[in-house]
Amino acid sequence: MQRDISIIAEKIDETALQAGRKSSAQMGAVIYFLGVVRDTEGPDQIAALEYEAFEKMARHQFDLILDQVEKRWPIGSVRLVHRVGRVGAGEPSLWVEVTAPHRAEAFAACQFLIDEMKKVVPIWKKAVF
Amino acid sequence: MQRDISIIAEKIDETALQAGRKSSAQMGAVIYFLGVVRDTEGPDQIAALEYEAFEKMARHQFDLILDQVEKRWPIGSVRLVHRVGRVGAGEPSLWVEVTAPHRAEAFAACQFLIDEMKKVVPIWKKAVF
Amino acid sequence: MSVRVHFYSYCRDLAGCAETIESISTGESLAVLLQKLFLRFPKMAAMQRSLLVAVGVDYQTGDYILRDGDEVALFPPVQGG
Amino acid sequence: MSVRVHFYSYCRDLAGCAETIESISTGESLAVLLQKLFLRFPKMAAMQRSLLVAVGVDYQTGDYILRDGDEVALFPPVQGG
Repeated sequence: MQRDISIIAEKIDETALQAGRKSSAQMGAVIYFLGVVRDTEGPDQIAALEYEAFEKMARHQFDLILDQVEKRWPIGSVRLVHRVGRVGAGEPSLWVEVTAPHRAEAFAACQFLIDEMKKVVPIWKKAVF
Repeated sequence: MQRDISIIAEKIDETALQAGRKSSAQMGAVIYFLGVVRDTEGPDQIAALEYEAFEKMARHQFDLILDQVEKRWPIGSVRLVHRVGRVGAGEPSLWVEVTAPHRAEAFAACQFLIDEMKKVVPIWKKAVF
Repeated sequence: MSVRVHFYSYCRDLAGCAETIESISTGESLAVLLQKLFLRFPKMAAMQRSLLVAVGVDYQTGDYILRDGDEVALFPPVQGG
Repeated sequence: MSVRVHFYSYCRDLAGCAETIESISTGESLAVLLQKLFLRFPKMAAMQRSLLVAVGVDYQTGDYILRDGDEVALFPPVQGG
């Protein structure tokens, strides 16, 4: 399984990332997930989220999750980009690409990756009003 | 829920389709699914798949599925493009975009849509060697 | 009355044509129409358990009573995606 | 020996600093270190049930025996995505 984890301060460039897809005629399913900053937090209107990461540990924890993904499902590749710093409402803070031979495993792996990230990867956010 | 179903003979232009996304700061999750023609069918190497659709019924059946999606989950929009005619190995035959406030419903709706499509939408394929 | 029947995919190959006209009496069901078609296209009878049948753009079962102007479609399991 | 402790996110706000040094005896556990920190930073004690603790880049529980050079990190529940 190819893997590529990035934690960046710049805007996520979906088009450039997609152009970098290592497409293969063995991979019948490709999934992209974008986590977008919403303009509300409960009852409050927000302008942005300020993301902070303990970057070295975040990379390691992502790697541990991907080790599990690799053991559980036949996945071709996973690429993930998480932004840090200020991310405006309406902008993506998370971009994930999963390629796999079949869709069931692609969906399962993509959801597992995000669910686990939200439990263990040391990234935090604060609302900016 | 916005919906847009296309059945086309031309190549799927991911970049152009994505540029047409009606982004909204209420939609925290965006999923893209690409179904790609694999270069094998069981033990055989194939060059392409030839897709045929009963187009009028296909559109209607997609609409019935989307009626169910709309009832079950709070979804912002669904766009779907299915190619017909010859689709070469390595090329996408199916492109789906789902936007929703949260990821759980986006994943559920996207998977439901594809699963149901594979049961009821009158599209067929033949291997081209 | 007469009913137009469309064949798709593998059904078209089995029938050797994309469509045909079948005569039936008023009040007859889809099941009766299918039996008549299977007599004319015996190869299709062999796959009748997996055959999908629509009238217009909706799936129908054998007890559906055909009406004048109905367009029937016969096809194998779908395989989109 | 002394151990460097890093605070992230809300923990940094509660501590009023991004890191500190705490002295402990050889063979002491992470739990002992945390008790010492909670005495110095009482506001953090209030959230100890939800606090996450790592040594280096791995999560550890209170029974972990600290070694010279270990870097400890304290932070609230993660919220990536």
